Amino acid sequence: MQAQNISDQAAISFRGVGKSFARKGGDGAVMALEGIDLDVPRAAISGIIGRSGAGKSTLLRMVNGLERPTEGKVIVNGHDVGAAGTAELRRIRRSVGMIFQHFNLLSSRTTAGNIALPLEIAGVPAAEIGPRVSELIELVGLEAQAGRYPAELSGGQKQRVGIARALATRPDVLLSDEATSALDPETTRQVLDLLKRINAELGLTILLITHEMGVVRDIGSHVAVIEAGRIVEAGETYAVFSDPAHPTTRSFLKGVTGVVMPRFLSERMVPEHAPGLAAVLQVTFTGSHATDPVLARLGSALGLEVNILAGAVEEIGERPFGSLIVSIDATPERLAAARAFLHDHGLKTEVLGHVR
Amino acid sequence: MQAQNISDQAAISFRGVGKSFARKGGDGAVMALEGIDLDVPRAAISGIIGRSGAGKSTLLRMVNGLERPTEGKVIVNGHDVGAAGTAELRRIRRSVGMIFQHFNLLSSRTTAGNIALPLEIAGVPAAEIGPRVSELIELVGLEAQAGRYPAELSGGQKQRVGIARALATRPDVLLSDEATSALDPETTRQVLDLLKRINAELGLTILLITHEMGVVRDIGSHVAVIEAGRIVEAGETYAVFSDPAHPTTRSFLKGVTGVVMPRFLSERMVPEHAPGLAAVLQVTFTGSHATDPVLARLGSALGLEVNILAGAVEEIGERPFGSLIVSIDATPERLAAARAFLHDHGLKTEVLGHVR
Amino acid sequence: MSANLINLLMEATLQTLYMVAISTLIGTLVGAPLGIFLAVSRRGELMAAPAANAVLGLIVNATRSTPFIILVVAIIPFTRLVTGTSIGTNAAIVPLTVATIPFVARLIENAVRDVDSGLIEAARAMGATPMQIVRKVLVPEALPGIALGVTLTIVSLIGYSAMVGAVGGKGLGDLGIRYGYQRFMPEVMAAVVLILIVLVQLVQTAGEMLARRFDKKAPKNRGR
Amino acid sequence: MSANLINLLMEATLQTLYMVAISTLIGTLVGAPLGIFLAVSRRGELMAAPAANAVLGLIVNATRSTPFIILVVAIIPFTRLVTGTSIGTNAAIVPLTVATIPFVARLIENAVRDVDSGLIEAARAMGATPMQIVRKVLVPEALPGIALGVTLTIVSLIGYSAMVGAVGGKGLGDLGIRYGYQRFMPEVMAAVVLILIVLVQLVQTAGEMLARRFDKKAPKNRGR
Amino acid sequence: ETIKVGVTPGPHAAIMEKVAEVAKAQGLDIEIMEFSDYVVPNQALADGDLDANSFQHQPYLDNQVRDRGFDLVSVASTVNYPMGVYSNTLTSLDDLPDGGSIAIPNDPTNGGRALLLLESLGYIGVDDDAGLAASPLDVTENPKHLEFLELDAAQLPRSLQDVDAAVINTNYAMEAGLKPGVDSIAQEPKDSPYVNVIAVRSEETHAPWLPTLINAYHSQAVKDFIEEKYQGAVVTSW
Ligand SMILES: Nc1ncnc2c1ncn2[C@@H]1O[C@H](COP(=O)(O)OP(=O)(O)OP(=O)(O)O)[C@@H](O)[C@H]1O
Ligand SMILES: Nc1ncnc2c1ncn2[C@@H]1O[C@H](COP(=O)(O)OP(=O)(O)OP(=O)(O)O)[C@@H](O)[C@H]1O
Ligand SMILES: [Mg+2]
Ligand SMILES: [Mg+2]
Repeated sequence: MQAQNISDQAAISFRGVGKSFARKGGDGAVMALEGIDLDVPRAAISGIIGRSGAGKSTLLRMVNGLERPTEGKVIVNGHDVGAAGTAELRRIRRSVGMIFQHFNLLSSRTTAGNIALPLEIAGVPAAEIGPRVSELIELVGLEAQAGRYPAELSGGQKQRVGIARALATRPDVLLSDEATSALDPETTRQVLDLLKRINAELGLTILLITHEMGVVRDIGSHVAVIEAGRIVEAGETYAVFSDPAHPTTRSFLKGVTGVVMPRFLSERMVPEHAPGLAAVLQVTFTGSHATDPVLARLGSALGLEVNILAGAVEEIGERPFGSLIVSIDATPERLAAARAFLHDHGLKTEVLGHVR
Repeated sequence: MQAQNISDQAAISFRGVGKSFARKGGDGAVMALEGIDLDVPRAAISGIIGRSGAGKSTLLRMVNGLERPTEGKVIVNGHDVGAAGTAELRRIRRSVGMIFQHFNLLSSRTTAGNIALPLEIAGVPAAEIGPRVSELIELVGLEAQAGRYPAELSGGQKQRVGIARALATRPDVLLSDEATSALDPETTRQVLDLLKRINAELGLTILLITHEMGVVRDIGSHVAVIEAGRIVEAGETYAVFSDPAHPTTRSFLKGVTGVVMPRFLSERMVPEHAPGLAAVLQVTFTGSHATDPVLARLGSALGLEVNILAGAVEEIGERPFGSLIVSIDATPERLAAARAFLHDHGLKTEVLGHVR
Repeated sequence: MSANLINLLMEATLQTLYMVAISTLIGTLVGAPLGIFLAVSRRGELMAAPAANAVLGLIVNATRSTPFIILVVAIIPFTRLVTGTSIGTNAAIVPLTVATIPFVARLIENAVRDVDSGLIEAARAMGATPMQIVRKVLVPEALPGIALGVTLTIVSLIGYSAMVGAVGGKGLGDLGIRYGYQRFMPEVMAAVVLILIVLVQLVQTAGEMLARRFDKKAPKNRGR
Repeated sequence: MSANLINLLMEATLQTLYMVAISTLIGTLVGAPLGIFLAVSRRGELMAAPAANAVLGLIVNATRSTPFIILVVAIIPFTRLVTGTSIGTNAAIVPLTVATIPFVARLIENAVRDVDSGLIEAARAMGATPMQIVRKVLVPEALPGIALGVTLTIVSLIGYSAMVGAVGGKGLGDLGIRYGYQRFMPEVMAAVVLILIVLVQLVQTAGEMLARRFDKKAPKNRGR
Repeated sequence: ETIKVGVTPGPHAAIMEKVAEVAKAQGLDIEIMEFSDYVVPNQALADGDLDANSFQHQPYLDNQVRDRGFDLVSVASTVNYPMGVYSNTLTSLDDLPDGGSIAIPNDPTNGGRALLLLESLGYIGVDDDAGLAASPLDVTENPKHLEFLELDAAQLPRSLQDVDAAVINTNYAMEAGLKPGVDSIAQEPKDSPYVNVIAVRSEETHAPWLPTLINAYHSQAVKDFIEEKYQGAVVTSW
């Protein structure tokens, strides 16, 4: 997801893209994006994360030309979106599905009617629309709501209509602006599984904005972090999430990857060692080490009691990543030996403090 | 959060509440809620969770009479909302702040103007409105956007305006319908901390709908789970989350409390023991046990190697709760001894399968 | 009231209905596309064509501001071309229709401009052509507003059609003016006004019912 | 064209401006609250009063469907009460205004009905009184629509004011009819129509600018 | 002194403008109010909003006084606009086909008069009770099954193409470029009863300004103006 030469590999490329919004009254423009260079790999799922107002939606909306860059260019499947003529732009757009942050459903059409819209627009024969719509409705679990108007749907139901609509024409590229924010965890998981499946089976390129780091962790192979209109970090999700470089990324990942320091612990912790105090260590292990019984062996090898205070072993981009907070009741010397033992086995350790 | 006699403890009580929506065409009503009995404790933070379309928003909207129950009654601070005259209803509403799922900001007012609206409505003197609005804008970090209209704000910025607006008149009760769904993790945390602080300092009763189980876990003392219009589980968050009774709750909590079975593990696991296979156990420990070094002691006590494969120790409603997946390479007899040892120390175990 | 007068009233009612029906029909058939075009051809809109928009806007405004009788005279050649004559009920329909078109157009323009930008955006994102957006988004979404606009037009036309007396257009309003008012037959005047009110009330009720039927937006209770 | 005629045209223009300005002003001052009331007093709305709504609706429709000259005569006593006379430009303003009120009312009613239910809901949740909702939510949010409605009204009034000739109201339209039409002076007719078009165009441009100014909803580009 | 005089658009207004010029020289200011309506000027006069009006003929005034109870009287006769029958296709009314169409004025001062003219020419019969207020409804005999089209008086010349014949006030015919006596195929007799009058409230018959107004109207200057402008289409009564 780093900027590189425009290659077949990138479904979408941003080159020096900037966007400023002229204020209506004319009192100063808002600089929403600046100097964006980004390649979104083909047939992969890439996430965009960032603080509220960072410029994520603006970036996404440039891919299908809903917003025009004030600087630079956006290339989708080899076509420069900004330079495309109207007919070409339409062709590009028909290959790009979009799920909107605010749904944008036609109030005058039912669930089924809304899902049929992109098919009608693409000129799909009427006879094929019906079955395809039924299929999509089933996919998002809205069978009972097929004949209802948006005003009669709950927030999550509307969002699912938006998802079905975006997938209706089997696009090459799917843009998703917080597509699961209004969904419960179970429905979210179903939708993510669905996206993952389509991605795997049909090679769909997905670019999604989300505030749920768990979503990126679970299905995103690549991720870009935007901060105040600039990309501050981008790359494979595993690399970014297991070793986040930017403070924003780190802050976002708190409690999602890695572990949160439990309050009962942080309140009792003191910085200096003293007799009777146990050291609190953060132990992180990546890759295959995650499954090794190293920590348990430490007990038998050095005769130390290792107490797991908090921890999480999880998958990032389908690779295991673990982080534990443990306490070891030992003299400084034995502690050093223990850390050396762990390092030898590929685990990173960091002393966070000491508790009684 | 169980139904009880209406007491001073409950800020909001639902008694036998049902709601059906007449369809416009007249073709059958939608039963959105049925037989709801629920007490929302005063000065506490209570969460409502449930699948998309379960009836959460409808339930919340009954508290301030935006939706009228078709059966039963809703009592807020001792007043029957349905039976209240218009003047009394207005009085009730002025003591109840609400954050809407779809923001509902006036397009004709700036950020500052939108936040000022409830103050104007409550008849706050003009001289006091200005400072209060500035204070609220700072609280939600929108200083730079104070003079912008909603159309010029990002999704999360709009949501923050909604939050500030709901808090403007310092209400007794705050209703929040997915108030943080459009916010990044960091802003979410800030908002939650803010709510928690107001709850603690001013005794604000908060009833919030959320799809993020982490939010309930972190700040909700009570929780109710709605499924298809009925409450299927309710009580203290710690009790519900540490031992969820209903499948929906369990499904929601996957990956939030407790631990997800990593794929690398589930793929290799077989149900039956065989020579050379280690047993995979789920070990859960609650309360003070969470911090005991029991597991580590197991190694030294029984000479067994315990390998932590995945795990999470976290706080639910500020009390520690742990769940680990470990493998123990032992004969069935020694495994039984190990489980007995752990049970004696207050930990629950469950054999999930066996791996090589 | 003599049987003769009752006959006259019935005849006039039919003439009014006839004139209003045809004018509304043709006026809407021409005015609706015109209104939609005015809405979507402004600068920055779907089919931006500021020059055409300005010219059409000018024509619309010119037609709307010209006193009816002057309009009648100005288009006599056209009227004759269409109906073969410049006088009588049929001929009266021509200037009535010409006056209706810009009125309907402006009302429909306003209704179409009210459609949420987000929906246009969604359709654009699907690669819809401007015509598709008009047909599948703007018109269906503006339908309640269009229904109310057409209702307003019909009600206006019923009052306006009194002016066709100048070219022998007849109808209720003309009857009321010439017999009830000028020849001082208060009972005719009263009868005419009564029938007009009933007609207008029927149209208004029907129009609002239709608008409500089309409006799927807010089944929610807005009261209390 | 003689200097005399130019004088006449200038005078007539001023008269039209005067009549239209006053009628619009008073018509809007009365019509706006009426329209708002019509919008919020329907069944299920903010200040539900279906009976009052029906009665006012009937009066509005009755006024709108009654031919202008009959209206003029019917309200002569009232006109005299207000202006002390029943003829002349000042007196003409009274029936013009009476005809304007229901027109403005219906347009403003439609604009107010278009306001998003969610906003009313938000205000209700704050414990707003119906009057507060009207003042702080409905009116500001409907302002762009109201501006367009008033524009439509002014343009209609400019054309409509030609009919005040019946009571010696004068003004441009009347001048056009009296000289251009009755005295067969096509150049007067042309001059009048020209001035009318310029006036209407000015009003339309100003009205749309205002509407755009009030509209904070969609600064986004809706094109392409 | 200023008085307000009501007229209808067209020759009545044009003549009164000339009268005003003359009267001004005699110290009387006349403010002319034009009404595109035939009821309001009487109503306004009766109500005291006008001091005099000059737009109607005697029979119409009588009608109005009878119907509406106005306390108005005529104080001077003014001009007569004889009516003529015009046609683009016919040279004589005798050629009117069965079911032929005839356009007549739709205003109350001229509509009945046109029918009475046709009656006097022997083509139709009109109910005697209707008198001047006769409308096509009052036609009792119509052997040729003529169709009557009631149009605005000024519209009549413009409609000649669309009817077999039209009964048109001479002034409108002239202004539209028709030549009365040459183009007309029938005309009202010169001694028709439809001479127009100046009307005032009856208590004002001795108003000091009235003689000035009448004198101004009956002045030679006005007569010259009328003859020059209307070439005999408007007949003066003095
Ligand atoms: N006006 C209405 N007419 C008909 N059905 C409605 C209406 N409003 C809501 N419903 C239905 O009632 C049910 C409950 O809706 P509600 O909005 O309370 O769900 P929710 O739990 O908030 O869901 P979400 O998490 O998706 O927002 C849904 O099935 C919805 O479709
Ligand atoms: N039309 C506009 N006029 C002015 N400023 C705008 C406009 N649209 C967006 N902005 C500003 O541009 C910045 C980026 O907006 P954008 O919607 O891309 O944010 P975002 O990253 O999607 O945020 P969120 O997570 O809150 O949705 C914000 O600061 C926003 O206020
Ligand atoms: Mg966004
Ligand atoms: Mg909801």
